[in-house]
Amino acid sequence: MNVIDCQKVSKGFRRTNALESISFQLTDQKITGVIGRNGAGKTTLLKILAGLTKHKSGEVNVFGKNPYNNLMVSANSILVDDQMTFPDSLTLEELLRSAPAFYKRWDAQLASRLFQYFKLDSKQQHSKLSKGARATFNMIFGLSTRCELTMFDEPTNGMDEAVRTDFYRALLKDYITHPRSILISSHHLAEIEHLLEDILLIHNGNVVLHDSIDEVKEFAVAVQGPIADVERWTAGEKVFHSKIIDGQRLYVVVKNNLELERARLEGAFIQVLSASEVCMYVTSETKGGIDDVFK
Amino acid sequence: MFLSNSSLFSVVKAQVKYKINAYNGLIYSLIILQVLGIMLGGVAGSSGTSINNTTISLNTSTIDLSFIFVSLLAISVGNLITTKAYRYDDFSFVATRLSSSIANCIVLLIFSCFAGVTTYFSGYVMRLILRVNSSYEFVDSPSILNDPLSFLLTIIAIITILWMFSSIGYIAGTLFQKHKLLFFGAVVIMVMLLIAGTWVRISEAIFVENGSLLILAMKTIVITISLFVISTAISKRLGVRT
Amino acid sequence: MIINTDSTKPIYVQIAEWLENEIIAERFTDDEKVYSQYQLAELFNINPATAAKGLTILVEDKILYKKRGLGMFVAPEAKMMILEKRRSQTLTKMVTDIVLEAKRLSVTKAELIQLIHNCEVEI
Amino acid sequence: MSITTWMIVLLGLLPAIIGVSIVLYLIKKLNLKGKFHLNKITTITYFSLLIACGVIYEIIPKEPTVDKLSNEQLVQLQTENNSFQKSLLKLEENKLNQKFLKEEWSHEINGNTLSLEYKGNEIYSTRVFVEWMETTDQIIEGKVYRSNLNVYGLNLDQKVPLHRVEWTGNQLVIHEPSVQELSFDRFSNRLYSFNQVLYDEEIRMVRGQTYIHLKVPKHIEIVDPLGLQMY
Repeated sequence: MNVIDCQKVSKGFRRTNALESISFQLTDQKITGVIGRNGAGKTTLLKILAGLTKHKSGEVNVFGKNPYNNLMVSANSILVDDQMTFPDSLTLEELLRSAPAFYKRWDAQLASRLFQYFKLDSKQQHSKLSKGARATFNMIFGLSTRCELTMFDEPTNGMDEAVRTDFYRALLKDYITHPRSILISSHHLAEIEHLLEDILLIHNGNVVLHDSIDEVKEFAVAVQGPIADVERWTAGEKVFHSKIIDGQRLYVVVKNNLELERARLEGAFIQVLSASEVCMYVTSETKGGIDDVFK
Repeated sequence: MFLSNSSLFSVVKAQVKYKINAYNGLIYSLIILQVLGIMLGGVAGSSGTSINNTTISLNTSTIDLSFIFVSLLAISVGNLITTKAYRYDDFSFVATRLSSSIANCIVLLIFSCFAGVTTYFSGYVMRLILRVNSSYEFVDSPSILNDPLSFLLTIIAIITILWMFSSIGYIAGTLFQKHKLLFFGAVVIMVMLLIAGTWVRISEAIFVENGSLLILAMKTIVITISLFVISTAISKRLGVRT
Repeated sequence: MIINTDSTKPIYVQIAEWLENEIIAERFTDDEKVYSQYQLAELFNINPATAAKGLTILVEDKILYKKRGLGMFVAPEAKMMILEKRRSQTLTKMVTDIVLEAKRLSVTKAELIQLIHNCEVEI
Repeated sequence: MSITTWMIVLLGLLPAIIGVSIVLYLIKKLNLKGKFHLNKITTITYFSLLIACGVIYEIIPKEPTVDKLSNEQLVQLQTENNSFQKSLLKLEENKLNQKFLKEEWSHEINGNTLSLEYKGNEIYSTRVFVEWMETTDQIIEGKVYRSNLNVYGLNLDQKVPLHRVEWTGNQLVIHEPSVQELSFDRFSNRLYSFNQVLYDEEIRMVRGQTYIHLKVPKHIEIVDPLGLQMY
C-alpha cells in the first residue's frame, strides 16, 4: 500500500489556485523532499495530506484513507510547521508529557534528550519562545511522535546554522533507527539534499518532477559553446534556461539525453548540475532569468 | 508500516484530559466572579411590611448574583474555545473535528459541574459571613439535610443551565468562525425575536412551564446537546491552519 | 571524507569511490565485511538509500559480494579489480581526449594510429 | 419598528454586552498567566474551602430566634384566623380560640355613654365587637384577642407588641404600640431567579388582628367617631 496516493488534487483559495493538479504516489518509508519556490503550493499540499484542509477536487489517500477529518490518519501523521500552536497555560515540559496520550509511539526518552541537548527551558511557554527555539521545540515534538508519516514544512525557519545541522543529523539518525515516511518541504534544497532519497518538485501547483535525487540530478545539464553550435546541438530539446555570455557563447540548460554525448565529442562544454540547480532551472519562470531584467 | 489505531473514545479521553489541564487557569476567573457575587450580592429578595407600627423586613440571600456572573463566564468560555488559537491547539495533537467538538462539549460539562457546585457552595460562605456579621436577627433556612431533594435538583438545574449557556457561547463562536455574516445574522434574528416578543414566548415555553426542576433540567440538556450537535456539524467544514 | 553535494558526481558515486579507496588502501581486506548502508548513512550523514546505491554499484562491479542476512563483503581480488577498472577508465578517458583533439586539429584516423605506433616504438 | 424600540433593546442588551466583555477580558488576562501546578492547587484549595464552609455551616448548632413555619402550617394559621373572626361575628363565645385571648377585664363606668378612641395610624388593625347585655348595671366586660400573626413564615406573636387598652373615665382609649423595626436575614438554597418560575406560590403572610370584645349593658350609648365598632 502506498503511504500517499494523490490523483489530480486541486485546491483553490478565493481566486488563485494553490494546487492545480497534483498526482503522485509515495511508497513506504522514504525521506522525500518537497521542493518548490515560494508560493508553489508546498504548504497547501502538506496541509491537505495532514487532513487540516480540504481539497477541492481529485482524490487524496493517506494510508488508503481520505485524510480530512480522519482519526486514523491524524493519529499516524504529524505536520510540523511554524503555525503549530500550543496552549500557553501549559509549560513545554507539560506539553511533552501530554503527548503520549495522543501518540501511541511517542518516544519520551528521545524527546527529553533532545530537549536537554538544545537547552530549552522546560518551564517556558510555547508562545514566549524565540522563533528559533519554537522551531526547535516543534521539531523535537514532531520527531518524538514517531508518526508513520512525519511532515516538516520549512522546519529550519529561524534556526541558526548549528541547530540546523544538528536537526538534520537528528532526523537522519532517528530515521535510520526508526524508518518511516518523512516529507520535508524546503525552498533550500542544497541544505537537505544529502538526506533525501526522493524529490517531489512542485511548481505552480503541479508536480514537475518526482524522482530519486540522483535521477533529478541527471535530469538536466548545462551546455555551453558558440551560439550556432549550441543551437544545433539542442535543437528540439526542452530548454529550461538560456543566456548569452559575452555576445558569442550561449549557455543553455536542457533536458539530459544521450545525444548530448555526441555534442561533447564535437567540443561542447557540458556541465553537470547539482540537484538544487536542476530544480531551480526547471521551475524558473523565464528562460533568461534575472539577466533579462538588465537587457 | 506500523499504523496505530486510535479509537474515537481514547482520543476524546486524551483531549478532555489535556484540555482540562490546559484551561485550568479559568479557576481564577471563577473565584473572582463568585467572590464578587458574594460581596456585591447576596440579598436577592427583600420584602417588607408593617403591622401595628412595626416594620418587618426580611432579606433573603441567595447565590443568584454569583450564578448570573458564572453564567456570563460560561458563555464567554464556550465562545473562547471556538476561537482560532484554541482550535489550532487541538490539531497539534491527534484530533478530528468530531473528536474536538465532543471533547469541548465534555470539557464544558465538566467545567459547568465544577462551576455549579462551587457556585452553590459559595452560598455557604455567604451564610457564614452573614451569620457572623449580621446585626439583624437571623432566621434559619432550610439546609441540605432538611431538604436533600431540593438541594440535588437545584444543583442539577444550575449545572445544566451553565452548560447550556456555554453551548450558546459555543455555537455563537462557531458561527462567527464559520462566517462573520452568519454570526451577525443570528444576532439580528435573536434581536428581532426579542422585539417581537416571540423570544419571551419561546423561553417561557421552555423554562417557565415546567413545574419541576427535573423537567427544566431535562429540557436544558436537550437544548444544550442539540446546540452542540449543530455546532459540530458547522465546524466539520471549518479548515484548520488555513 | 566529506560528501560534497555540489560536486558534479552523484553522492552514491562518491560513496562507491570512497569505498574503493578504502579497499585500495587495504583498510578492508578480502572477504572482510564492509559498512552497511545504515553505517554509511550515519558516517556521511546521507540517506541510507543513497548509501545502498553506492554499495550496489560495487556489487555490480563484483568488488563486493552479498551474503544474505549478513551484509556486504569484499570480494577476493577486489583491490586488483579496482585498479584494473580505474586503469581502463583513465585510459579510455585519455583516448577520448586525444581523439577529440585530433578532430579539432583535423588529424585523420590513419595519421593518429601512425602517431601511436611511432610513440610505441620510441618508448 | 420605531427608533425608540431599538434604543430600548440596545439599552437592555448593554449590561449583558458589558458583562460578557468584562468576563472575556478577565479570562484572557488570567488564563494565560496560569501555571499548571499552581492552578491545580488553587482549584483543590478553593473547592475544599467551599465544601468546608458548607459542612461547618451545617454542623454548627443553630438556635433559630424565630420559628420558621412551613406552608401547611401557615395555611392552618390562616384558617384559624378566619374561623375566629367568623365566630366572633356570630358572637359565639364558646367557639372562640382561647389561645388568642390576651387580656380580660371589667370596668364600671358612670353615666350612659361610652366613647371609643384610637391613638395611632392604623385604625383598622383593631376591631371592636360589641355584645349588648340585658342588664342594668354599669359594668363593661372586655376581652382583648389577637389572632395569629405570621409574616413570611415567621411567627411574630411575641415580637409584635399588643395594643394597649386604657380607660380614662368613660373613654376607652386604644393605644397603638410605638414604632419599631424588625429585620431578619434568611438564606435560600433555591435560586431566586427560579423562584417565581418553579416553586409553589407561598402564602406569605398571615396578618393577625387585634379584636376587642366588649360586653356592654343595653342602655349605654357608644360614641364611636372613628367607626371602630363592628357590631
